[in-house]
Amino acid sequence: MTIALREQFPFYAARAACHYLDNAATSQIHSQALAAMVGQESHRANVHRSPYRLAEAATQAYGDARAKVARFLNAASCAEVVFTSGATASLNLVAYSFGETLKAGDEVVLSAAEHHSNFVPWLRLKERAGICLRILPVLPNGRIDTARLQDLVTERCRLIAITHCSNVTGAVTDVAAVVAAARAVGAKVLLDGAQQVQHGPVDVAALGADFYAFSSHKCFGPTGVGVLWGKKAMLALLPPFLSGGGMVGSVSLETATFAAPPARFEAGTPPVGQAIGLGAAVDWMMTLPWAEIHRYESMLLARLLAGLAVFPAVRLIGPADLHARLPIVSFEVAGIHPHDVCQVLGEREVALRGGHHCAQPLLAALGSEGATRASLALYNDQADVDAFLNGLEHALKVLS
Amino acid sequence: MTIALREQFPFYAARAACHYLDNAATSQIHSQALAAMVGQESHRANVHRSPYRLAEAATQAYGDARAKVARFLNAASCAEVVFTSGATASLNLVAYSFGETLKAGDEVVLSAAEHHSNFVPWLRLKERAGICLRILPVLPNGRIDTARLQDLVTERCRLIAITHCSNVTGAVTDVAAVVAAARAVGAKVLLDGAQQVQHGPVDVAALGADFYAFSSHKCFGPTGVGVLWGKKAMLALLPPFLSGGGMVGSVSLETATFAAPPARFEAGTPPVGQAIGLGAAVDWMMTLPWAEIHRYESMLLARLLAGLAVFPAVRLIGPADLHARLPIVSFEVAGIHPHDVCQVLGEREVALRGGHHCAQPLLAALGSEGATRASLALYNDQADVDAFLNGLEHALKVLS
Amino acid sequence: MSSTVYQQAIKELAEAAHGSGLLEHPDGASRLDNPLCGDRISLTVQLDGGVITAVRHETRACLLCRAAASLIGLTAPGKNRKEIAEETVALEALLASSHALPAAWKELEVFAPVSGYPSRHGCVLLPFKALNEALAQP
Amino acid sequence: MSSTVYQQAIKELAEAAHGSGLLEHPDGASRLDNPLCGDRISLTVQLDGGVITAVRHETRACLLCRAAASLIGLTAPGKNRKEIAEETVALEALLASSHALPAAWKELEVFAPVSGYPSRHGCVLLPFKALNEALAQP
Ligand SMILES: Cc1ncc(COP(=O)(O)O)c(C=O)c1O
Ligand SMILES: Cc1ncc(COP(=O)(O)O)c(C=O)c1O
Repeated sequence: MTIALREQFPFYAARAACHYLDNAATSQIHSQALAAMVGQESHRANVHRSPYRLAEAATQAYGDARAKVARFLNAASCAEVVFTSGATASLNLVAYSFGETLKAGDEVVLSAAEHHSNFVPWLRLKERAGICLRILPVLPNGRIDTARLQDLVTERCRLIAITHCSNVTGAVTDVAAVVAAARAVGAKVLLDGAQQVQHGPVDVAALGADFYAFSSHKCFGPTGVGVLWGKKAMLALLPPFLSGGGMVGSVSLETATFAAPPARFEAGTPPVGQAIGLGAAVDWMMTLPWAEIHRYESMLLARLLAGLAVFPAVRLIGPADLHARLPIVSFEVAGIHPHDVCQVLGEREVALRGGHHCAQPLLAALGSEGATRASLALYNDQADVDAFLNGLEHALKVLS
Repeated sequence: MTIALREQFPFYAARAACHYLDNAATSQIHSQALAAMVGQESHRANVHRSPYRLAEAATQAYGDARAKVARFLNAASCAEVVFTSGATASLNLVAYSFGETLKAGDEVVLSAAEHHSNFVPWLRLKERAGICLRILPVLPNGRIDTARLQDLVTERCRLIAITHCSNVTGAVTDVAAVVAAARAVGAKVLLDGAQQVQHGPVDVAALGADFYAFSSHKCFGPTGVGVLWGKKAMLALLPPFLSGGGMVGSVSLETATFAAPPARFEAGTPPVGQAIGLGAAVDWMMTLPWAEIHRYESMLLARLLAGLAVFPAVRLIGPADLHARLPIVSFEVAGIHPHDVCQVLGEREVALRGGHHCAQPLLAALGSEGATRASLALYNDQADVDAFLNGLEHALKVLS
Repeated sequence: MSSTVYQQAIKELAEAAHGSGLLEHPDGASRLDNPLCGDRISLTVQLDGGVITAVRHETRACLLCRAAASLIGLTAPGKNRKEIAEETVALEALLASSHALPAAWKELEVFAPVSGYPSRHGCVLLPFKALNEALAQP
Repeated sequence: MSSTVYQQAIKELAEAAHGSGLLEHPDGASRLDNPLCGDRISLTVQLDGGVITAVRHETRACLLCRAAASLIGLTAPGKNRKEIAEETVALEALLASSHALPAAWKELEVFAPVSGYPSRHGCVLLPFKALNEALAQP
């Protein structure tokens, strides 16, 4: 399977040397996404409707990209899909815009496993607006302790903002439990899907959340674009965040009225070429046999975890089982700094990432000062896993 | 000149049919910018420093792009260049971040000629923070009435946020007068350079402003990226705007500290490929003979203005002279709606834009309900101007 | 004069401005803007037993929008709410795909060339939306 | 064992951890973080007539950073503020370009292979920055 897939990625077409295992940071781009972006950029016009051929085509292609993303997410309508500059921008949009509707004393529930992009915007909102943050702790294996939802989600809770999958542990959150807890008190749910989307289409209707955020560059699309999905009725209630061209009704010297969603949240010229690239990426993803890919990714993950377990100096940061878990594996090596591990493996063309992974609260909770991470995508293969395990063995020798 | 230039644009290489005169909305992309973006995206890694070859290269290329933009703007240091998702995002960044430092009663001076992207963020800040907006009026020819600076810029003024060049009238603002008025009361100056950058490198040091905002897609770079330049000492004082990965010092469950600029303002994965494309675009621009290009653009502008003047039904919106004016020409046709004009010319492959051009306050001030706009870039030629003038003559016949 | 869209028929419709003005005692009224282009229509309607007896509108807009408003001024009287809703659907289908029109709505034929210009669809549809909105009032 | 960067010399330096600990009554002290990787160094220094008489540091960091801190522990005593500043410039130049080192700073040679990895430059420089900062105190 992966051989045929690989040929569709310019990265693999051009340079086979690298064992790319930094997919949680960014995935490689799919040729269809790149071609769609290049096609748009090569003869382009701005969107927002002008009656000449190029502009009609750009407006149409941008709208089609929105429709593709809506299908990828099983959204109820295209109007629920807002293009942003990335997951971080999507999460900040909610923190600012939904945040404007919160009052001092209102509560937002987060988890200790959040990426800084779904943590710091809420810390800042706490300072601006006097809301209270309540933090779901993690279990020793890194999973979010959803048993604590019961006492942490109170009547004052307005939102649970939580990751769909951790970028450190690979643990997939029990979204049903989160949604049930939120619904019980009338709170909304924001899911940070940045890590999830790389591993297949998402069904927001089935998940039952109110907002879903992700980035294109982590699901085989271009950099520079991301998505905020929001339930139509939710988006309709929210004030704008960024303001400027394209999101207004009318503007006078005194006041402005705002367009309906999604336009209300897309101030200025959007990342047209990148959104069209993302549309092509998710379109391609929707053609894939995901059950088979999940089995394949799990098989690689199992071999990687088994290989790691052999090293006595290695401590896994995250669940050791395969249940509700994506192929993102972080670990510590006793006495050896993650950057040294990454460096030695980097010299052998194994691409890893080391450090706090923008999740300092999580590492602190798990008693770690930094971890090394290997993260797999559908184009990885056994040779990549072997290169990683052999490289790690080598690194331990070099560095001890 | 333009023939040789044209060959460098994929747009002209592929389809010569279109007379593209919608450059104020977006320019065509330069082949070097496209190639740089494609090169980066094709084998990519995230930035923010990981020690494997791809990541080192991405970090390096992203830093180089920043250095190129710094040179394009004659910035004092790379640290003064913040990559954003576009001019609108840059302007909102200032409105939110600098805005956080303002108190009720503080004054911000704008002009009636602002694009919505430099108008609505301040209207919104007025509502959030109770600041006062003071609006510099425009003269009948559309130029900002800088004689009014004296009475509108008071001791309570903290910022003058003003366009460098109007996207409707093409009038270039007398920045020296604006900066002098601001300095006299200790206020800062934000220039909206969205329209200016297409017509050559900008010297922020000589301009004397504190902030400068622009978009890549209007200066021959990719969509999805823009720039906020800010004086180092200014940026250092500002709180973050978007928050998330890459912009923190440290994060705990209780609080976060923030990195120094520019990282402080670049939360999340930046538009890496697009920034690198923009770097290539401005790098190319810096090699061009701008004095010659300005003469050439002015010559085309003069012919276009002269041709327009022949139509009795046409009213120019903006200065009729060539002084301090870029080749952006808006006009009304008595009794004919701009969209009908654009439609007829669009059918003849002349790409124009009609409507309020995201500048409703300006059109209202000039007593216009909508205008048709033709905007030229360095690759346009006499044939484009002729096609426009002939097309307009035809449109008047069709529509009257 | 060659133009795909601005055929004689559409221009005459716009020029005629059938139904321009506003009713003094309407049974339903609406005002709609197209923020993208600044088109604006105010529309009033009078009914008798669910059937339109008069439509008047003030339309400040492009030629296509004025032609559509004028067509309404000319042809809407005598129709009921359901027929107008069906006609609007037929117009949307015509614009979306340039498909053949049901015989009942042949009068919409004049807008067929606009189907190639999605940016203008809103112009043609605005008066129909305004009419539906005015009719939706009790 | 083959590694471009982790040569025996650098590993021995890191292992030796020259100057580890903290002075009780320092003339200058500093604490620096590298937020990108979490490296942290606390450094104390004693001076006599502008000349370093002792350096002690606590370094929680990667091997490269610990090697650099250890090199400082070993070689900084006897140097003055100006020499340390010059050495830091020489180190930055070495990392930036892998150029030949001035003879005075041959001891920095061990870091030459790091020049190929810009993401690690900060690791090597952190202890030198901390030392300069500690020396900048009155
Ligand atoms: C004067 C001016 N300012 C700001 C903008 C906003 O730029 P962007 O849409 O690329 O964010 C524009 C673009 O139309 C403009 O012309
Ligand atoms: C879980 C999670 N959330 C949010 C983000 C932020 O995504 P981006 O950097 O693309 O904005 C990331 C990316 O690292 C992530 O892993």
